[in-house]
Order: sequence, then C-alpha cells, then structure tokens
Amino acid sequence: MGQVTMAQALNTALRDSLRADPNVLVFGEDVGALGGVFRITEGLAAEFGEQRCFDSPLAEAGIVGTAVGMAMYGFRPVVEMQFDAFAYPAFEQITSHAAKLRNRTRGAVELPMVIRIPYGGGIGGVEHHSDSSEAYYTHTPGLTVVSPATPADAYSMLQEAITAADPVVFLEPKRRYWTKAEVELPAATEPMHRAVIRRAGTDVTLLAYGPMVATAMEAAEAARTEEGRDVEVVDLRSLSPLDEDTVCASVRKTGRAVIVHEAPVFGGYGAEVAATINRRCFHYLEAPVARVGGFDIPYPSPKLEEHHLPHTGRILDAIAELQWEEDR
Amino acid sequence: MGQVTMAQALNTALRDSLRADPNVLVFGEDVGALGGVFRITEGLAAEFGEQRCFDSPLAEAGIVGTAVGMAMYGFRPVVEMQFDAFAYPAFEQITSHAAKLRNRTRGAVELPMVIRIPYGGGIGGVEHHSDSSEAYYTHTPGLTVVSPATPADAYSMLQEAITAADPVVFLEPKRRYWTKAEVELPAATEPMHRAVIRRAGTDVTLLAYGPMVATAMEAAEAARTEEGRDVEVVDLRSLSPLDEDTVCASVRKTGRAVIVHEAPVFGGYGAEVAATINRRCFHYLEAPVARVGGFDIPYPSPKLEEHHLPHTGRILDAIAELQWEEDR
Amino acid sequence: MTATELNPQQLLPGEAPVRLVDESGTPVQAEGFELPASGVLRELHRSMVLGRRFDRQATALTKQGRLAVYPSSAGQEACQVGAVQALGAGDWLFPTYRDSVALVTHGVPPVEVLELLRGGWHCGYDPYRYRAGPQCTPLATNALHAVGLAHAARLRGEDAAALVFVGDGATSEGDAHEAFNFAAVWGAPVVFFVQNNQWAISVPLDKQSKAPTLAHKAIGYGMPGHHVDGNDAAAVYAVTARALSEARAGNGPSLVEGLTYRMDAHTNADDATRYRLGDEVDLWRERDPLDRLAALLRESGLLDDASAHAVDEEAEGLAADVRAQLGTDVHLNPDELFAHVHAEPTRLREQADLLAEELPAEQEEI
Amino acid sequence: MTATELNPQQLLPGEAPVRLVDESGTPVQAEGFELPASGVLRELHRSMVLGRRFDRQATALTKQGRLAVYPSSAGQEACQVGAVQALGAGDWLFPTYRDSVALVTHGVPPVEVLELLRGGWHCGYDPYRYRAGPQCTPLATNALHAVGLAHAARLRGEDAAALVFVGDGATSEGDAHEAFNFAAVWGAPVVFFVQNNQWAISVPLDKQSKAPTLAHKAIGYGMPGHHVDGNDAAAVYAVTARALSEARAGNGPSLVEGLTYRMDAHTNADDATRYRLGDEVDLWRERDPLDRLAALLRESGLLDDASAHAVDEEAEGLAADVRAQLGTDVHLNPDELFAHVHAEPTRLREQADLLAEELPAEQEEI
Ligand SMILES: Cc1ncc(C[n+]2csc(CCOP(=O)(O)OP(=O)(O)O)c2C)c(N)n1
Ligand SMILES: Cc1ncc(C[n+]2csc(CCOP(=O)(O)OP(=O)(O)O)c2C)c(N)n1
Ligand SMILES: [Mg+2]
Ligand SMILES: [Mg+2]
Repeated sequence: MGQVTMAQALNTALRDSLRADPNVLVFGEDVGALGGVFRITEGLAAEFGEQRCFDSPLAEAGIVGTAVGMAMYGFRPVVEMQFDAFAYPAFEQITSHAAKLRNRTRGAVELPMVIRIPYGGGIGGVEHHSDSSEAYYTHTPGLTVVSPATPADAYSMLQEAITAADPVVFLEPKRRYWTKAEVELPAATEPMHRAVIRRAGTDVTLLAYGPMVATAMEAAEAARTEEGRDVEVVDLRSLSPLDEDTVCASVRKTGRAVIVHEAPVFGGYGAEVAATINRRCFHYLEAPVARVGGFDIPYPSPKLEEHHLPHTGRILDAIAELQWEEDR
Repeated sequence: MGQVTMAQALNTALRDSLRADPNVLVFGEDVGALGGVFRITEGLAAEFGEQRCFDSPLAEAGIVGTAVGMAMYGFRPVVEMQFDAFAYPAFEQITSHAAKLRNRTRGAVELPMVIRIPYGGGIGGVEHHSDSSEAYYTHTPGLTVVSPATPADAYSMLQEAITAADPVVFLEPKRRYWTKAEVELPAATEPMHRAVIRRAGTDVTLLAYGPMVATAMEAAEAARTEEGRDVEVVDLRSLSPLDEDTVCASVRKTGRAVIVHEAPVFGGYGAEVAATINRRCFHYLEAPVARVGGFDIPYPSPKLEEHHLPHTGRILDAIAELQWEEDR
Repeated sequence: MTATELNPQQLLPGEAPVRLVDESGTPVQAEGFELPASGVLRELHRSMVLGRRFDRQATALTKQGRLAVYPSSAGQEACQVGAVQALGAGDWLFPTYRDSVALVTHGVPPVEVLELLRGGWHCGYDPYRYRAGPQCTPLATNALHAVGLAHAARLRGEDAAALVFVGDGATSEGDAHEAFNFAAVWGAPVVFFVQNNQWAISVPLDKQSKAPTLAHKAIGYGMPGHHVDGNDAAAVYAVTARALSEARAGNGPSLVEGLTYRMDAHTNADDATRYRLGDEVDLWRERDPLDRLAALLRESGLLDDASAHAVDEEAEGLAADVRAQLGTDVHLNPDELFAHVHAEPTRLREQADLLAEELPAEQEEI
Repeated sequence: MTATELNPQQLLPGEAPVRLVDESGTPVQAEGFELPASGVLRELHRSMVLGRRFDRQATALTKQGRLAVYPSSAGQEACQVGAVQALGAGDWLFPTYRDSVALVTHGVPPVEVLELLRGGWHCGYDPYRYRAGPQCTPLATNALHAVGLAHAARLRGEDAAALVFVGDGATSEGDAHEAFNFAAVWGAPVVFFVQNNQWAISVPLDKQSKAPTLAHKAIGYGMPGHHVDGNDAAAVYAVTARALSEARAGNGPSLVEGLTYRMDAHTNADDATRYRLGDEVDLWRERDPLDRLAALLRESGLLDDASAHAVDEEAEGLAADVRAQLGTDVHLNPDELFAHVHAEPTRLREQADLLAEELPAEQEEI
C-alpha cells in the first residue's frame, strides 16, 4: 500500500473488521455519510449499508449504553466519541456498565465493544477539543485501554481491540491522524497488550504512548546529537494493562526513566508508571523517575497549547536533571 | 457538645453555614424532608425553609449543572450526590464546567460550590454503593478535593469548603459517619489544604485519608505492639492540592512510606503520592513507597468486601516488606 | 418537518388511565382494549398472590438480617405481574432493584432474584437463561441497554421485544431521555414501562415532574404514550401486550405509565413516616390490586374458595422455600473476586496470590 | 395525579408554526400574536443586516486563517436576532458556539465574540458585563447553567429571565432533558429556544428525532411548547417576547422551536456536499429572513433606499472594524496559563516557574 496515514490505517482496520465479521457494527455521531469529523469511518456506510455503519442521535451516554445492549446480544459494536471531552457524558455508562457487566454477571455477559476516542491536543482546537483523559479510564477496573502511535499499530491494534472479548477504550492520538508511514496493510504488529522498544539505548528510558511517541523519538535523537546521550524509547501501547515486564527490563538496564504524556501530570497516568517503576526497579534507579506532561491546568487556548504540551526541550531538560555521574 | 458523630458534625457545619451566609443553599436528592439518606441534612429544610434546602428532581448532571448556574449568580450551593457511583452522570458537568469556568472566563466567573459525595465501602452496600472515585477528581485541574477523617475535621473542613472561592469535591467517608469523637462545635482545625500528623513516629510514614485514617491508626498501634515499629501516621485531608511539604518532611525523617486507600491501586491516588515522594525524597528512601489499596476489580459484593478493602493485616505486611536493615 | 406519519394526537395518552376492572372488581369498558381471557386472568391472579407472598417473605427476611436490603414492591404487583405476563417467549425483561416480583413472575428462581439483595453476587441469575438483564441500581441506565439489545435483535431479524421498567423518579435522568429517543429514532422494539408509584424515596411526583402525566412524555419522541391504572392487572396486561406486539411488528417503541403506589417505605432501611402521611397510604390500601382482581374472578366464577386456597398454598410453599434457601448464610468464594474482571484473569494474578496467602490464615482463625 | 392546572392541550404547539410575515413579506394573522411595533421591526432589520455582514466577514476571515474555526449562522439571523431583541434589560443570554450573531446583537463587541473562535481566550467577554454566558461547545450543558442562574435570580426576588439557545441535535442530549425538567419543576424563568436548523453537522433531523415537532417535547415537562417560523424575525420576536414575559411574571419556563436552516456547512472546516443536496439549500435560499423583513418594511414604508443604505453603511463599518481588529495575530501572555485555574495560584508556582524559564530563551530565538 505504501505511504499510509494513521487515519487511513484506522479506516482500513474498520473496513477489514466489518468484512471479516458480520457482528461488527460501527456507529456514533456523523460516522455515516460524513465518514466522521476525522474521516475515520469514510466510505463504510456506503460499502456496508446503514445497518452496519450508522449515525446515532447526538448523545454519548446513549451511544455507549446502546452499544452495551448490542454487545450483550452478540454484536461487536465499535462506537466513536467525536472528541475526548465529549465522551464525559458517557462516563457513567463506561464506568458502571461497560466496565462492570462481566463482573456483575459472573462472566455470563461478555461485552466485546470498542469505544474509539480521538484524544489529545496539538491540532489548534478550541476548548473541550483537546483533552487527554486516559487516567480516568485506566483507573477503572474492567476496561482495557490502549493507544497506538503509528499507522501500523493503529491498524493492528484496532483490529485486535475489535476481536477482544472485553470493552476496549481505544484512544486515537488525533494530532497523528495525518502522520504517514510506509506500511503494507493488513499489518500485523505485536499483540496489543505488549509494550515495544521503538529505539534501543543504554542511558535512559523514555516512556511514551499515543501522540507523545513521536515527540519522544525526536527528543531521543536530539539527546544523542546535542548531549551524546543514548536514549531508549518505549512505546507503551497498552495503558491498562501495563506491560510492566518490558518497562522494567528497560529501566533496569538504563537505570533512569522519564515518562511523557500530554495530560496534566498531577494524578496522571505517568504517576502509575512512576510508582510501578519505583516499586519494581527501586534498586536499579540512579535517579527518581521524571514525569513530563501537560501543566495542571484546563487545556488552554490554541494559541498557547505549544507552551502547555510536552516538547523536546522539556524532555531534554528532564533528562538533564536525572542526576548523571558527571554532575555529582 | 461532647460526643459527636461525623454525621452530626457535617450537619452542624451545614446548619452553621446556612445561618452565617444567606447565599448558602443546600439541595440534591432527598435532602429536604428526609434529611438525606444518611441524614446529613436532617432538619435543615425545617429550619431554613424550602428556599434554602430543597429536594431536586432525580438527575445528577442536573444538580451539578444548576448549581453551576446558581454559583455564577453569587450563591454558594452545597449539593449532595447520594452515593459515589451516582455522581458519574454528573461527570461532564463537574469536569468540563465546574472545574473550568473560572479558567474559561479568565477569572470573571467564580464558582463557590461544594459537591458532597459519600464515598467508599465498608457499610455492606450492594453494587454501585461503595465506589472510591477520588482519582477521577484529583486528576481534574480546577477542582479542590478534600476528605475529612474525623468529626472535628468534618465540621471544620466542610465550613471552609463552603467559604472557598472555588468548587470543592468534598468526599465523605460514609463508613465513618457514625464514628464518635469528643468535640466542641464549632471546632476549628487546621486549614483544609494542610496535611496533619495524627501520630508521630520515626520508622515509617503511613499516609492515609478519609476512611483509611482510622485503619491506619489501628495498624500503627498494631505495628508498635506486634512488631515494635514506630509508625508515623499522616492524614492527608486535602488530596488536591496535596500538602507535599508535610508529606515529604515526614518521609525524609522516616525513610519509608506506605500509602493506603480503598480505591483500586492501579492508577489510583496513591500512585500520585508515591510518584511525588519518589521525586522529592528519592535520596531519603530506604525502600520503595508501598501502596495498599483495593484490588483492581469492580467493587465486590458486601460479603466479600472485607477481602477487598485494606485492613490492618495487609498494612502490616506492606510495612514488613519495606527492606528493613535486619532483613538484609 | 413532521417526522411521523401519525396524527400527533394519537401519540397522546387518553383522557383517563386505561382501566378494565374498577376498584370494586367490576369490568368496565375501555376503548380499544378487551378484558384478557379467563386463563390469563387466573394466571395474573396466581402470579400476584405468589408475588405478594414472596415480597412479604423477603421483607420478613430483612428483619432477621438475612437480606442486606430489600426494596418492597407491595402494592405494585399489578404493574409487575401484568406487564411481565404480557411478554412473549423471545422477549427480554430489564428490571430495576424494585422489580423482584416481576423477575419471580418471569420465572427466575426466587433465591436467584434475592442473590443481589442478600449481599451475594451482583446478579444471581444468568441473563441469557431467563432473558432478563441484571437488576439495575443506577437509575434509568439499563433502559439504554434494553434499546441496544432490542435493536440488535431486530438487526438479526428476530422479532423479540424488550420490556424495561423505569420508576417515576428515574424518568428525570438524562439516560431515560436518551433511551426514549434512541428507541424512537431507531424504531427499536422496546416498551418502556414507567411504574409511577408516586414517590422516589422521599420525593413526591410533583417535585419530580410537572407533566400532565408521565405518559405525555412520549409524544416528544414521536412514540405513543399510554397510561393505565397500575392497580388493575387486567388493564396493565392488555395495554402492555398490545405495546409489545406493536413493537414486535416493527411499529417501534412506546411508553406505558402505570399509576400505582409504593405501599412500603423505599426499602426496609427507609423510614417513610419522615416524609409522607399515613392517610395517603390508607387510601391506596383500599385500591389493593390483588383484592380487585380476586373480586372480579370471584364474580365471574373463575375463583372459588378451593382454587383460592390452592393458590395460597402454593404461595406458602414458595415462601417456605425462600425461607429455607435463605436461612443459611451465603458463602462466596473469595477467589472469585478476580475471576470475572477480564476474559483473561492473568493481570490480576499477583493480587489473587496476595489474597490466597491471607485466606488459609483466616481459615485457621475460625 | 395531574401536576399542572393548565389544560394539557394548551401546552402543545399550534397546528402550524407561528408566522406574522409570509415569504413574500406580507403580514399575516397569527392567533394571539401581533406584528411588533415599527421601531422594533426596524431594529430587527438593522440587527439582521449587521449580523449577516458580521457573519460573512467572519467567514471571510477563516479563509485568511485569521479564525481557528467559525460556525456560520447565515440563514438563522431571524432566530438569533429576533429572540435576543426580545430580551429585557435584566435578562441573560446563554449562547452556543453558533450564536455569534446573537451575541453581537446582544451588544457584545464583535472582536470579543470572536476571541474564542480565533483561538484566543476561551471567553472573550465578561459574562457579567453583558449578561451572557460563555459560548458553549459541549452541547446542551449550558442549558442547566441557565436554569440554575434563572432560579437563583428568582430566589433573590429579581425578575430576570434567561434565554438559552439549543440546537436540534443538542435536544438529544441528556442535559437538555434535565434542564427542561428542572426548569419546569422549579418554575424557573427560562426560555429554551431551539434553533432547529435541520442538521446536526451531517445528521438530518429525522435521524435525530421522530417527534411531530421539537416543540412537542415541552408537554412532557408540563411547560408550553411553541413553534415559530424561524425565518420570520417578527414572529420569533413576538413569540419569544411573550415567553420571556411569562417567565418573568413567574409563570415558569417554555420551549420555543424556531424552524430555520443552516445555509452554510457546519463550520468552515466542514464539507456539507458530502451529506446534503444542493437543491435543499436553494429552496431555503428563497426563504431568506433578511429579504422577507426588508420586503415588509419597504411595503409598510418603514424602509427606503436611503435608510437601507444607511444600515448597509453601518454594516460595512462594522465589518471594517472586525477586519481591522482581527487583522493582526492575537498575542496571549503565556504567564496567564496559570492565573485563573484557582482563586489562589500558589499551587502552580513551580510549573509557572518552569515555563518562565523557557520563555526568555524563546524570545531570544525570535
Ligand atoms: C443514578 C442514580 N442516582 C441516584 C440513585 C439513588 N436512588 C436509588 S432509588 C432512588 C429513587 C428512585 O425512585 P423511582 O425511580 O421513582 O423508583 P422507585 O424506587 O420508586 O421504584 C434513588 C434516588 C440511584 N440508584 N441511581
Ligand atoms: C457533548 C457534545 N457532543 C458532541 C459535540 C460535537 N458537536 C459539535 S456541534 C455538533 C452538532 C450540533 O448540532 P445542533 O445541536 O443541531 O446545533 P447546530 O450545530 O446545528 O447549530 C456536534 C455533534 C459537542 N460539541 N458536544
Ligand atoms: Mg417511584
Ligand atoms: Mg442543528
């Protein structure tokens, strides 16, 4: 296929899943004729008909709640929340129902459903269009939470999410929708729950996911050229469960870790990663785990988002402060 | 006043606040004639009339959303969510509006409102009645999140929350509603944002809040009598902001820390506390910060909650594993 | 601009609630509805007697500490029994915490119905076996599940409908609105049965809604709204049966409001004297749905002392079974805490191990 | 059981939308409503011309990259202007992202209205100064704020009312339902104005609701529902004015549905050709609300070439001002990121310091 954007990869994953399994349904706001505001569902209604890809009324609890009912009946609904903050009205349905129904029924009811959420900033969106809410979902037992960083993973992980037996919150880094990569679809990457080393290194482990993986890769390159540091970059891919073994193997090797995400740092997902590394790698650590994230503020105006979001400079600063021998 | 329960202290704080400021309003489900399902608003409608303490229709987004409008107009609404999980339908209003309106209007609109949430387990409640959702709120910039552990604090912190300029999520540990203490009301305790040392010690710092403070105190006592360890107990009181200085002073002194909460550990509030301690006290730590919390499962049946919730035994085990010199 | 082909007026409920049997037990005419056949009437009566006895037994068990909590539906039997008896073999039921009698009528074993309320597993029965969603506590939320499931059945080409119970209070929740609307827009085969028992814990209907009737909400979604005397089992049956068959026939959802009354407090833990007057309760006691149907049956020769006695005996048997089965403490295996969180339990292994280590120690203590 | 004293039928909208001026600009009779006074009609016309010019200017600015996004309300001027002109001095306005013309009409300086949409601060104006809530993106959420504020005003004994705009799509949200219900139960002085422009981005009304009209929703809350020709500014004004004065008089909320059309795409970023046919747009172009009112005014001698020219001039002046003020890039001070998160900014000091350290470095780079 050659050069493929993440948006195209997601679209192809949906198309291939719809083809492969008649139980797959795609619905949500504007996913039909329009193909979604980000065109992720483009062409699906035309190819598979209104029964399989359709617009719903405008109500997010309604979308998730009816998807729960459809999943109960054996379908595999894949629903789209239009933007991250617009998933909040569905919070109750996600937290008290999608996440818990297997447990509430002692396994009798299985909910194979996917909640796709375009998340994060960096696209100049006005307020409420750029939230990163992964920490709300990762703290909710019963949910699987994943976020792809590349077109190949977008394809492969979405397909796997759709075939999974449990509800998956599938976080799509919207600023990377138009990032291209050389991929042959169908692409099969590592299993969804596995973290992946994107760049090997020996000095420090940079942990990232979704939109920040590309930023971390840039920072790693800059650290090499500017500071001569050999940075390993781990793409977490799955946030819940966290692939602790891969993370810890890397940190035990390098002795230093920096976790990067767009969400505010306080109580963010990075806290879990830092706490886990400290617990499991305590004696290997040369410095405390650093967290680089958004500030603890509501997502700001587009004109200021560059100051809010983690960038190479901030990651390099965090690396520089990791108590290197030469500084002691 | 003598022996006072936490429920009585909260009730008195509401009464005194209603008396002190005509802008204070109390509303929610069943808070009027019934006095709330936990009787926290008992007698208020009778004393202050239906204009100041009233039942609302049954809808949590409605309750929080209308409170936002009232606060915009200069009132100080204090609303009750009946149980923790029943606050989820209001998540959007809390996260995108209550938390952000000051920011969205560059300080023009101030929202002095309190969202009271009886939270946590231990009362034998059936499903959806025992959640601990503090991590959802503490990760949301713009919210102040506090939880009292004693009747005196319940009184003093609720009063302070009501006079605060910003929205406060006030988490009431429902299993401690009936805990009595010798208190003279009005009681003035430390400022709401300050953590407090409940028991001084030199060996290890036990950090807790809300329902787990009493459990931590019991564990500290057991650690002394059974293991001869001198445990310091810090009651965090304010979860957001976190009183880092008090926490770090204690941990720097003891060199060891255990954080205890009822919520699932993964991505829980304890992760933030552990990550912060690791960042700020790294060179003082003799062992990784331990986290003792609920399992990463939906809140279980009442018959099993004793196995789910942190208890003295589990805290003692966590303390025992803190890499003591004698074990090395 | 008009989205429906129907004359809007047809979506409005009639002037008065549909009634087929008056308070003295005499049949009355209601346009468009007929008194159900004798067999159905007898079955309604039998189920109500069983339901009432079950309910009284469950309430008694709370006093002995055998149930964690019990929300009684005494007084609401005509709604729960009448609506459930109208279900077809392929139809689904979506109950709330208050609908124990509905579930028992639906064929779920009483002990499985009470599993949640005795503090056992969250759902005591297999939803697929009985075509019944779990008893739902977060209000109005399962109305959306019902809509999704019913729509799914239709996508499969099956003619199953879903009956979902909602309280008067729960109609205020956003989820109720979204469920009504999704069902109407999708034409999903759902019947929303609002048990208007006049109270939501301590909040009376007039602090919940200013609608002329709750059935007037239906027109706002373009679906028909009906109100029915909720203490008249025959009328509830007839109205619900028609609503269900319309749904199955592809004519979309409808809303049925049953006007009834919660005779007991909200649950055994509640004290209704704090917020409502005794004479209101007395008034409704005279409208007892069991007495009314029994009077009709006696009058029509469908019930005599012998058959009434037989039903009572059966009810006593059911109560005795419940007592026997609930007489001992439920034992749940703590291992199972981790069993049904994810399809693959591996990620909780460490926590399960921690618990497993504790358990033998505790066993020894006993 | 009936919660309202009114005859339920009075809560239903009339057979046809209220119209005071027909498509050719000729006055028509509508029971219970009168054509507004000449001064009002002139003012409606002036505001619509200004609003249209403002809207066209804003759209032009998107093409030059001066606005981050702009949701045009071309074609909806009669709703926005008519409803806002009906507001009294103490009344509040709660707009959505699409209600720029309403805000300009309400007196908010155009550049402050565009602050959000140019990517500047979230709210460009002081809500208290203009009695206008921030432009709201999360759909239907601010309807609840309006209800709370209006109820608060009433608790203070003030007779202010709140006008809140909601789109046809937004009526599907749970928050819309809860807002309608809270307002009705509390008797809050709120007018819910549904701008039914037939589309929610790409979703047409008949996938959003099967209600006979959206105004039929009102009866389900026990409040009156009106529908009005949303391209007839005179009718919108008259219906909204009455609804507001009922609200102020303590007679509770009401719902007004204005039937109109979104002439442009959802925003400049949207491509409407993907989901709707050109002839639908053409049809509505013939129903232009400005042409209609202008025809009436000309016919009645309230508008001549000279006065029309004067209004056009004023509109050009406004557009020139907007161009001038939006011509340069907005500069926001990054320090302010931390200024309005909490009343006391202390807890963010460390993060503010981090940013402050970065900034001079960046300045130098420039
Ligand atoms: C979302 C949610 N909010 C609050 C509650 C707490 N609660 C349980 S029952 C109840 C009253 C429900 O009244 P109604 O819907 O009329 O049903 P009824 O109990 O009368 O059968 C309330 C407020 C809940 N279960 N779920
Ligand atoms: C809660 C929420 N969900 C989704 C969106 C995304 N969104 C923005 S506008 C829109 C369509 C709104 O349609 P309508 O209410 O008819 O208003 P209109 O744009 O036609 O004025 C959608 C889905 C949102 N802003 N808020
Ligand atoms: Mg009720
Ligand atoms: Mg619209």
